[in-house]
Amino acid sequence: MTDTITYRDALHDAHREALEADDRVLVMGEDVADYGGTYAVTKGLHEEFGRARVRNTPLSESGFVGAGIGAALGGLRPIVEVMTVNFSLLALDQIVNTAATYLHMSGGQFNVPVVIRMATGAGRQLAAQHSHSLEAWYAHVPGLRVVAPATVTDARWMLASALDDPDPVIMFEHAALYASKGELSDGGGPVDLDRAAIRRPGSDITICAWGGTLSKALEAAEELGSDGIEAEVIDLRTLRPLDDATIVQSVMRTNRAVVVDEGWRSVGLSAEISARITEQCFYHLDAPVGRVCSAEVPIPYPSHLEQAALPQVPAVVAAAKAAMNR
Amino acid sequence: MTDTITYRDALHDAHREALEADDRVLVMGEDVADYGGTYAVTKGLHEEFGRARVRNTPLSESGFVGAGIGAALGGLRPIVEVMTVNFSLLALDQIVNTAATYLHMSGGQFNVPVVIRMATGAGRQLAAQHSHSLEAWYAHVPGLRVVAPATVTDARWMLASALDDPDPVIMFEHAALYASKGELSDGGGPVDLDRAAIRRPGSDITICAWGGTLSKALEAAEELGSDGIEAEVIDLRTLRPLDDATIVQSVMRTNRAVVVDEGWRSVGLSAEISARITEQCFYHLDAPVGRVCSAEVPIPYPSHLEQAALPQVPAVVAAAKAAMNR
Amino acid sequence: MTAALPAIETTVRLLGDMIRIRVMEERCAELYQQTKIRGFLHLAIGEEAVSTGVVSRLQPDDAVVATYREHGHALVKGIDAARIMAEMYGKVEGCSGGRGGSMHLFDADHRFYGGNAIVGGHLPLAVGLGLADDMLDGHRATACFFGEGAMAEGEFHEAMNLAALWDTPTLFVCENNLYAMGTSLESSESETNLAVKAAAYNLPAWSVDGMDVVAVAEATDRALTSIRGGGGPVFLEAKTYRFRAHSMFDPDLYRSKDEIERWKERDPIVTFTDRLIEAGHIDAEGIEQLWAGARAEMDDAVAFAEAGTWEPVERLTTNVYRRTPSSGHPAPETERGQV
Amino acid sequence: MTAALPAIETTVRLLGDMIRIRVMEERCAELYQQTKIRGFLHLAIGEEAVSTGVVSRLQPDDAVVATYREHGHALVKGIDAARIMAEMYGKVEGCSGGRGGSMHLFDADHRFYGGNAIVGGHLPLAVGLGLADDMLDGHRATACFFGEGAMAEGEFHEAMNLAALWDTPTLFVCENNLYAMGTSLESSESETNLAVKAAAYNLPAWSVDGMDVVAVAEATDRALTSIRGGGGPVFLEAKTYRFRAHSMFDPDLYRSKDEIERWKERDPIVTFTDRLIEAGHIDAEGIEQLWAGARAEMDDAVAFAEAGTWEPVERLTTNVYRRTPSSGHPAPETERGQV
Ligand SMILES: Cc1ncc(C[n+]2csc(CCOP(=O)(O)OP(=O)(O)O)c2C)c(N)n1
Ligand SMILES: Cc1ncc(C[n+]2csc(CCOP(=O)(O)OP(=O)(O)O)c2C)c(N)n1
Ligand SMILES: [Mg+2]
Ligand SMILES: [Mg+2]
Repeated sequence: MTDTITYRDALHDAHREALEADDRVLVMGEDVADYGGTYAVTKGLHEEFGRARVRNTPLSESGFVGAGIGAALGGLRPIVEVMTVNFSLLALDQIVNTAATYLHMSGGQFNVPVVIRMATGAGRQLAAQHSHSLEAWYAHVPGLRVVAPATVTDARWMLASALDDPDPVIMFEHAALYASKGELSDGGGPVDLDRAAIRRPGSDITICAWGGTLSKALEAAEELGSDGIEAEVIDLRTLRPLDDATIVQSVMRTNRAVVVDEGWRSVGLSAEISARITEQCFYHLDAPVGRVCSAEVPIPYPSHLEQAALPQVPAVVAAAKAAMNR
Repeated sequence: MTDTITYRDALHDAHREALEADDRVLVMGEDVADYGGTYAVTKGLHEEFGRARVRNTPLSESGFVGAGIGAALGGLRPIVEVMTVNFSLLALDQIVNTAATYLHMSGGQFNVPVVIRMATGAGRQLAAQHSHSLEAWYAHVPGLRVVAPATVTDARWMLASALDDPDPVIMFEHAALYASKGELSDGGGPVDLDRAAIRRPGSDITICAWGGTLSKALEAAEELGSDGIEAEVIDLRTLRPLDDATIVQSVMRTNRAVVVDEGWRSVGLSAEISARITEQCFYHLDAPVGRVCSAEVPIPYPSHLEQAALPQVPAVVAAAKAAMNR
Repeated sequence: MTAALPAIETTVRLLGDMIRIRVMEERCAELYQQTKIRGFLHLAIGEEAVSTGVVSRLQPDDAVVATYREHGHALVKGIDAARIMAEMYGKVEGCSGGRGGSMHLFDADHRFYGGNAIVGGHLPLAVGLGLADDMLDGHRATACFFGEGAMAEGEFHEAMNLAALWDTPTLFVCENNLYAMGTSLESSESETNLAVKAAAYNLPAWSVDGMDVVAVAEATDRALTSIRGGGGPVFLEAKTYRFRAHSMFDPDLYRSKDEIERWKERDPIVTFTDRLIEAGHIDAEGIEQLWAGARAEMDDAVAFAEAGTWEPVERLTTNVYRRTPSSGHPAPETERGQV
Repeated sequence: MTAALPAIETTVRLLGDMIRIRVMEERCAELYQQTKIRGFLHLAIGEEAVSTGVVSRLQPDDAVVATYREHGHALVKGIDAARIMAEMYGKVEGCSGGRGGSMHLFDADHRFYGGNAIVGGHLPLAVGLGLADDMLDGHRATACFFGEGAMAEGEFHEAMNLAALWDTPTLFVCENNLYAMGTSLESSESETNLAVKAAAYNLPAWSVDGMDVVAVAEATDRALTSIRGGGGPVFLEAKTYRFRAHSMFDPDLYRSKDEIERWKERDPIVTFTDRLIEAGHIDAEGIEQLWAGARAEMDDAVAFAEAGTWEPVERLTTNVYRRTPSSGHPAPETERGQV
């Protein structure tokens, strides 16, 4: 039996469940309470669990992310919502210099079981300061675990696994996904945060995507399918550490790969995936790994330019065909 | 005629020259005045040019970097010294959301001619919070120009070119280089900020390095040379935009490449260089591009562990030999 | 309590500007419903006395640095309504070439430095502009606007301290509308007396009724006199209220209808209209002319925006750098995500 | 002016702790010259009354969050001198397993949360610890130390506001030694009266003579009483001075020898020794025993550190994650930069 639900509601249910299951869990961030959550994920939860556990913070990203880290050190299990990745730039010191280093610097004494969630991505005409996709930055940092639920099922179940994790987990939610609907598989439960998932099997080419680009990859795969090219689509799910094994096993079968990344191309995740595939499948590759990324430009406001800046299905199809020499 | 000078003094001379040449130039940052500059680069300049133009700032990285950006918008040519890249995390909002976007968001009206310098890198037992190499992050961002002088000649002349540049320039100085000595070529002058430099010609393999890893690459090349392997060593100099042309032309000749990067391996510059080489030289590569990077760990304090975490000459030699099948 | 009225030319101009803003923003709301304007749209309806009162007192070469809620500031600073409207449409003729949209209005000619959408992020900029003015010129001032919510940000703190230490010619204007999205002042600031909070940076700081355009204008004059006299930065809190939701996405769940209605009774345009009529500065016909003029201006602005052109997609990557690198291979077209 | 002396056990203990810190830190300076200790080493010689006065008043389960200048705080909180010294050597037996060094002393048993080297970066942590104590426990407090230079940082501002809004049980202790590296208080803070500055966050804030250990201890008691009584955070400024350079790299160019000498006359150990002798709390022999005891303790600590072991290089990548991923390929050894 399956059920249709929005990504937003799946996250909402995950939050409620977490708050119910463990008194140590609290949700904190800007406008998580009265406003109803910027993306309505936490709507109503403050009424159910009180303002101490669903806690509005002032505009002070470094302060409240750091407070979340401290609260985790102090025995709580905070879920810190940073409205969007764009504002997380203000909290990077806390995330990189504190959360990611504490376990190591303290010789293993202090782990930081915090979950930091943030919306990411472009596509809603929010212009240059509100449209970043900086997953790549976070995925660069040892000590952080970085996940990106792309499906409603992952939105529903990843949070619990992230809270279970003793290390800091950064969770990226593509803003375009909140309103998306999908089927929630009945057998849901803890998600293995270390594993990518093959969302569509195929034998001709491997397409790697995550978060906001997964649906584009799947759409491209359908289109390729009608041209007789069977693409395997991998949803990375965990951006750090990367599940090389799943990717490499796939490419060993398909001998070709394309990465779809909404981040800027240079020094992004697409580069790492390309490099890892090439390192591990060099003698099996029939073409260089293709990269379909955002244009290297601050995202412009007008829709036609914004859409032109973002990776799109035709570009994925074209890159796949190029790799197939077609 | 050549002259021997330290990297620090070369930078110092560049600063004095800039202050002398243009009244709009000012140097601002923590302890650039009375303390003498954290790395003594600006020592004494406040006595010569006054405290308005060699301006101490309080500890407030976002504030004074933002003020530097604003001053650039207002017609000055600020050189902002952020003590080290570690503290630049606190200023990233200003650099990424403001400096890098302003020209684009304003439709080309407002460019930001600011130069932001910072020390980078590990090697002095400063532990996890003081040993980052985050060039990769900056190189990911359109709108920024990112340079890394690795030689005393570049330390001497890059600053003027950076000040001449109408766009924000981020300049990385590896902390281990300040005390290094080198020969200053007499014919110095404006540096082409768009070009990598071949520091050692060779025909068997291309080694890409920059900043703090250049000397390691050169040392490895010497060692390889004594084994009959002629390595070409490229100093990238500009990390964004990357000078693909120089790299690709070299690899087209050598058919093999290794990147030496003090940053963490995952999603770092080494990945981008590897991906670009593979994309552009796929059918010419005899081996996957090797990557010699820092271990994926917050840098530990004890010397033996720190050195083990950093890329070292033997690892470069080994990677080169692996690529040569030797 | 209420400040005495200045001369007729001034009062009518102030009222007229508030009306222009109101008409423009109401038009924007309609255009948003029609999906002509997209992205985030933050209206300052109810807050017009602040932008008008402050910006109208600036000299042409004074600078303005503002937030995403900056339509009024841009208009009063002198940017053509047509170019503002075209920007909201995302057209090439917009004041930011269409790249910025509602949150990022820019204009070099009028020294209008945005339209910044990172809360608090523009305060350091204002300090830097002041530093430049100080070192290069010596008489220009910069007015920097922000909401009360921004005062919790570290960038506010750092900027205030720098400005006060360096005595920059900066007028910090806090538009205290009591809410930061859905977060009330009480839950965002431990010290809700914002002038007291600001005074801790050792600079002159005071509050003014942000629903009274004359009071705002007078406070601005006083502040600018101090600033131009070399007195360093000044902090001004204008107590105001936004009648509409935070943005077009905001369901406005966090405050009561009652509260909104109570504030609407203090509508800065209505109250000032009454006052001017009472004082004989203007009559009903004059008022109607102001509204009609504003409507006509905005009709023209919308027509201009409608007739504007879309940037060709080929120009997508322009204005990333002013100087185009002499080398470096751009990514092949097919991989750049072109549609 | 000067606070009355507490009971003999307390005064002698306070003096003894200050002496232990002094002896340890002077030993550290020697060991640095001998290259046994490396990296950054920040001594707090001259400032012992602050760490001693505050930390000695904490309960064992109260937490401490400190800066890179934290040897004294760690020692008084109860961490073995031997484990501190071993940490400075970088040995496995160190209180941070050798990974942290001088700037990163940690100890879970004593709730000592570092040793943080990003100026201001640890203040939000302290707020979070307080939040957790509040929600889980309800009686523990956290003492958070920082220099006056840190007060210019945005993270100071954000943390103070959060703590005051949420009434966390946090004692903020500003160790005002007048300099942030080479930057004097006057050039770092527009408001140099730091208690005034802090009071703007609407919390109790006062100053104390940081060269008088009894005054510091009493101020701490007063603050802790308020905090434990649910009064929320307190800010305490302790006016002090560092006799040595900022770190071992600092040429100390920015202040006069005279100024240093004048402050040395107020050496917290010398003055307190005199006072205790005068008050009959201790005699010359007792004093000598304290110094001898401290020297012996530190001799042992150094011996322990010397005899400590180096972490095997194979364990380099431990403690990056507590949970080891079940998949994902680590990089091949040869490419990991192993020597
Ligand atoms: C650093 C940052 N955090 C969060 C946001 C999202 N955000 C946009 S406006 C806003 C409220 C700001 O309130 P205030 O400063 O009072 O200004 P107002 O909108 O009331 O004019 C928030 C939280 C942002 N743009 N930037
Ligand atoms: C964010 C940040 N900026 C700069 C530095 C470099 N730095 C280390 S200590 C220090 C001075 C701090 O002064 P203060 O807070 O007064 O403490 P003190 O050293 O005097 O005890 C500076 C600038 C840093 N560690 N972190
Ligand atoms: Mg507001
Ligand atoms: Mg100090």
